[in-house]
Amino acid sequence: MSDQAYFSCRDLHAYYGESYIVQGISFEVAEGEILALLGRNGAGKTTTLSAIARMQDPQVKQGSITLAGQDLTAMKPYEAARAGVQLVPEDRRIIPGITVEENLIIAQISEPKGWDLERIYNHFPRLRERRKQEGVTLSGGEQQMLAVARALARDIKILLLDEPYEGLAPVIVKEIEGIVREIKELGITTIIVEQNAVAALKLADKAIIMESGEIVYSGSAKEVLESKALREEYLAI
Amino acid sequence: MVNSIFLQLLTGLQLGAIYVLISLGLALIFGTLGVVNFAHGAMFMVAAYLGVVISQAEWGGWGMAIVLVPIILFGLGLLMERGLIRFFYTRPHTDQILVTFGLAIVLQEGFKWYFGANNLPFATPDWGSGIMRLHEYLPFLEGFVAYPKWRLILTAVSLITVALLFALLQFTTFGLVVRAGMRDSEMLRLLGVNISQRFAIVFALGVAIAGIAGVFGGPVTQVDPGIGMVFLVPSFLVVVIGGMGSLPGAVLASFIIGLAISFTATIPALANIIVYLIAILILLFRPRGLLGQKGVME
Amino acid sequence: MISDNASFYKKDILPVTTFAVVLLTMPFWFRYIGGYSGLDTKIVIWIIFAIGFDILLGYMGFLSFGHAAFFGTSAYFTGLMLLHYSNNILPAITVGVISAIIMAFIIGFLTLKRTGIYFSILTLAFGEMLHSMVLSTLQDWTGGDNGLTGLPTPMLFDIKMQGDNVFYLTVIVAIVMYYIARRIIGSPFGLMLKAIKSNQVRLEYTGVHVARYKLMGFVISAVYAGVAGALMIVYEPYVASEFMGWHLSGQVVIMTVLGGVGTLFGPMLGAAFMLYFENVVSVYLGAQWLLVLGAIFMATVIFLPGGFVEAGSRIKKALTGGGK
Amino acid sequence: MAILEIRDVSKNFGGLAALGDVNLTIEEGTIHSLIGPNGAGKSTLLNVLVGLLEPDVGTVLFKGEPVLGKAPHEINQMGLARVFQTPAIFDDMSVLENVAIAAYAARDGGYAFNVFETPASAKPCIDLAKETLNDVGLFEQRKVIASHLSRGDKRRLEMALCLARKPDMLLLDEPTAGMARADTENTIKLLQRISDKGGITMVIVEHDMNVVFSLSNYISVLAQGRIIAEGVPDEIKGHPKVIEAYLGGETEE
Repeated sequence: MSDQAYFSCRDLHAYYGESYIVQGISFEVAEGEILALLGRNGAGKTTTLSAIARMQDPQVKQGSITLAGQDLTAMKPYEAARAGVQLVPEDRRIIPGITVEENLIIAQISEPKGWDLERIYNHFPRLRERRKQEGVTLSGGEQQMLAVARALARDIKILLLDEPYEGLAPVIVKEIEGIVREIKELGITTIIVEQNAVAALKLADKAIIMESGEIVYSGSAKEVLESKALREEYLAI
Repeated sequence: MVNSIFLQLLTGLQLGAIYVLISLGLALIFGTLGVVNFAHGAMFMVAAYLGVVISQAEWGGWGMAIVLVPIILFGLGLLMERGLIRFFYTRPHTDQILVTFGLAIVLQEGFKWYFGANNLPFATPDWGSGIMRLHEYLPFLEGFVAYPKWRLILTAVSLITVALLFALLQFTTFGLVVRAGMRDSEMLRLLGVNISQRFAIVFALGVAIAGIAGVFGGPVTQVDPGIGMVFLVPSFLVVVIGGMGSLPGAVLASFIIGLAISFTATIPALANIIVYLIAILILLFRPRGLLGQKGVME
Repeated sequence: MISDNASFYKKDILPVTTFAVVLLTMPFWFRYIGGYSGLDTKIVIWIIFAIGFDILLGYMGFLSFGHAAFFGTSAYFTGLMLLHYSNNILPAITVGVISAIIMAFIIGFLTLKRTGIYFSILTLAFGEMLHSMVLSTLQDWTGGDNGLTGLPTPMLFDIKMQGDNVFYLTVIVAIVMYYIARRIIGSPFGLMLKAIKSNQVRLEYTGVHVARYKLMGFVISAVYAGVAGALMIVYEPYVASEFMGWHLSGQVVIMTVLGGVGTLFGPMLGAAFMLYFENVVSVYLGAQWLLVLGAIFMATVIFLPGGFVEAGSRIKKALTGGGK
Repeated sequence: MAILEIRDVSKNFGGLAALGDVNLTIEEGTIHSLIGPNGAGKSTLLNVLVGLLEPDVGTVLFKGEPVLGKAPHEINQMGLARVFQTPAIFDDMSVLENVAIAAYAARDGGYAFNVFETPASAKPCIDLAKETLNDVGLFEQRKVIASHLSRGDKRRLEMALCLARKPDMLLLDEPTAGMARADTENTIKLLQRISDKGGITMVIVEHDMNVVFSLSNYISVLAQGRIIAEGVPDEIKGHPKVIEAYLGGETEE
């Protein structure tokens, strides 16, 4: 592996309590690239994203994470966020008790900021309509939109999308897919974890497949998409 | 008839005002940090002693006490959070209870050692002493109705404190962070907010409010080393009745309890246990408290 | 822990015998370390209280801040029986303990639905409610602030319950109750209590009626408190209103945690330490003994969550580790 | 014969239909899989079955008796056991103790104040626990503290916990999640053995199609809270609706 990689994980081991979940994985993402992180439930994908975002759980007991020359490994979650990591969590985590707009404002409390409110609203007119509404009363698709918008409100160096399509009706999935495509066009480096592997692979440049906390395949997204054997073996589709 | 009902009402409000001042900090700290602070009563005790000392010192005076005590308590709160509490965020709730319980004992015994076990006299300032002739202002009262001035001041201070705290939480960015942090502090961290730093300030703020309670409430209650524990239990009940972590709930519950005590005062057998009875009824029929959010520490 | 051949009761013989020997010989050695007659009885009474408290806190995982309610209820009923019915301690203690059991059913039913801090605060509230009832609402029966005075000298049929007699009575009761506690902890019932602490949800989904086990565990713990409360009145025929107060609840919390929760042995050690500290060491510390104790307690919670027992095993580990 | 019947069950979460009008019949002795994309409502359905969630409308009958409104322990006593997605075990207790708890519960029912148990009276329970551990292949590790087990072994232990209770039906929520392939194979064999040996009916929620197709007698497919297809594995494999549901509305090129 080269030293110049924009983002890299080296020999990452992560634990939840005594459970050994991520068992020594290494990978790189180049600037502007989209990486699809695939694998079955429980393979350790969400744990990997949480570890990159430096969440308190899981604990990283070995390995290193670097982003654009900065070592994230020892950072606290807010420090990682300031260094440019943005996680859009699986359950979206819209903060209850505050409005849509407040959910966006809160993303801009610390530097460096990304898009301003005006740009966000121009991009997501639906959020403008609902800005005085409590965030958690939005529909699933709108909440996902808000979660992505909230991430864009910060200056992103790497975006981590955890199951952006989960629990959404196909029509809404299409809409969110559009947003993710725009993110791709904006050139934002992204790691996407998605159960809907085909949808993720169509967007991605590279793909990694995890199993039991280890990487069992690493290569181009196109290859996985085209190889029936690979898909059957690892993804059961 | 009008007079006695009015006076009971006023007494109820005034009792509620003290409970508000003590339990507000407790509720704030619990709601934001999830910490059950058994030493909160001890903070009230410390503030009352500081109030006595500063108001009677040669260099001090009442004005100085009102300004300094909450500030000192704020500092004490910061020290306590940074030096002790923060190491307990990841430990079980029972450990938090135990360590703050230990701290309460240490503070109580430390003050007993230095100041003695007896009640210290805590005189109100000249401008706050005497009575207020209420019938001169309120025409519906019949004949002569007076009320101790200091108790009215205490009630006013309590209401102002509540108003200021709510304004702080509702209309400032700091307040937004705190409100959001009460619901999902981890998400805030993921958005780059150093929430622990702000939570330390919130903790100190809660303790500072106990400081206000001590300096204004001290002359009304007693000032002895055990006073903190005397108020701790009812203020916990206030927080439980109001709903864990709900500030409006704590305010509401304080006044309900104050009024209940005031209106049962003629039946001493009931007045002493009315707080507990209310708490038991609430918990039986509405476990999350009056204004508690669904799912929060239910 | 369950061993393969399920012979889990033989292990009780050695500890119970040791316990019996240490307690029974106390009058011969206790004075050499500064103890005095009477203090030994008090220590044994508190040991009984602490054993019961550990069943609740250490094994079931519930931190009660209102255990004085059971100690006090039993103490008052024992006192009232001695005063109004007969100076024979048997009916008095029986009624006292039964009153604690009834109280435990009521309080347990109302508080055990909640866990963690809620449970702690609720038990504290119930305890304080009873305390203030004793002081005001029921003062015609309880003597209010003055406590229940003028009790006759307790008798066990023809035997005067004073001095050594009380000591040996409490020791015998303590040995029996320690043995019972070990049996409870080692039994399937005790296994269920530990399972409640470990994973209440899984236990429910294993078809176990968790609420009933919790209530029973709570009541058992209250029986120990009740026995201790009753014996306290036999030891000193005067019921103080503090027996109902949170100070007493706090004391049993402190001794159990100091000694090491979930070990039975630790809390007994904690009880002995605390009373020894209060009555013997305090001579050197003056009125500040409680301040020092509070500091020791805080240090224990912060640095040694396992209490004296953990300290012991750490020292042992260090010694055997160093001896290699 | 039907062992479990779900009739017209619906459940909304804040306006979102998690389950819509679900009807499902599970035949005794079969292995019945519930599949569907994430968020399809499988976990919600499972939670309804074990009494964790009350549906807005509908009834659930287990062996002809209504399940709804019963406490979890009562449902378990009716013979319906659940294996959770993240293994739920007694972490700080030994493996044998874990299973002994279930064995005692099997003998004593929901509650027994058996404080004066003797070694002789406890023996049948301990033997049952050991036998069950032997069945799932954990006998050698019986003295290990449960939290030290590997993830696959934890799952095995949880199954032993459920089996020692001698259930009629086992609900399994992603029994092979997070397992390596070798472990998955072992789990399939284990489940097959349990089913053959005890005639225990199983309902399995699973993402891994290899597991689903090699184990199931019958498959129901959920999407957006509704059952969109049902049938034996061969019928499901080529079902266009199923492919559509899994691939997010697009058939692959």
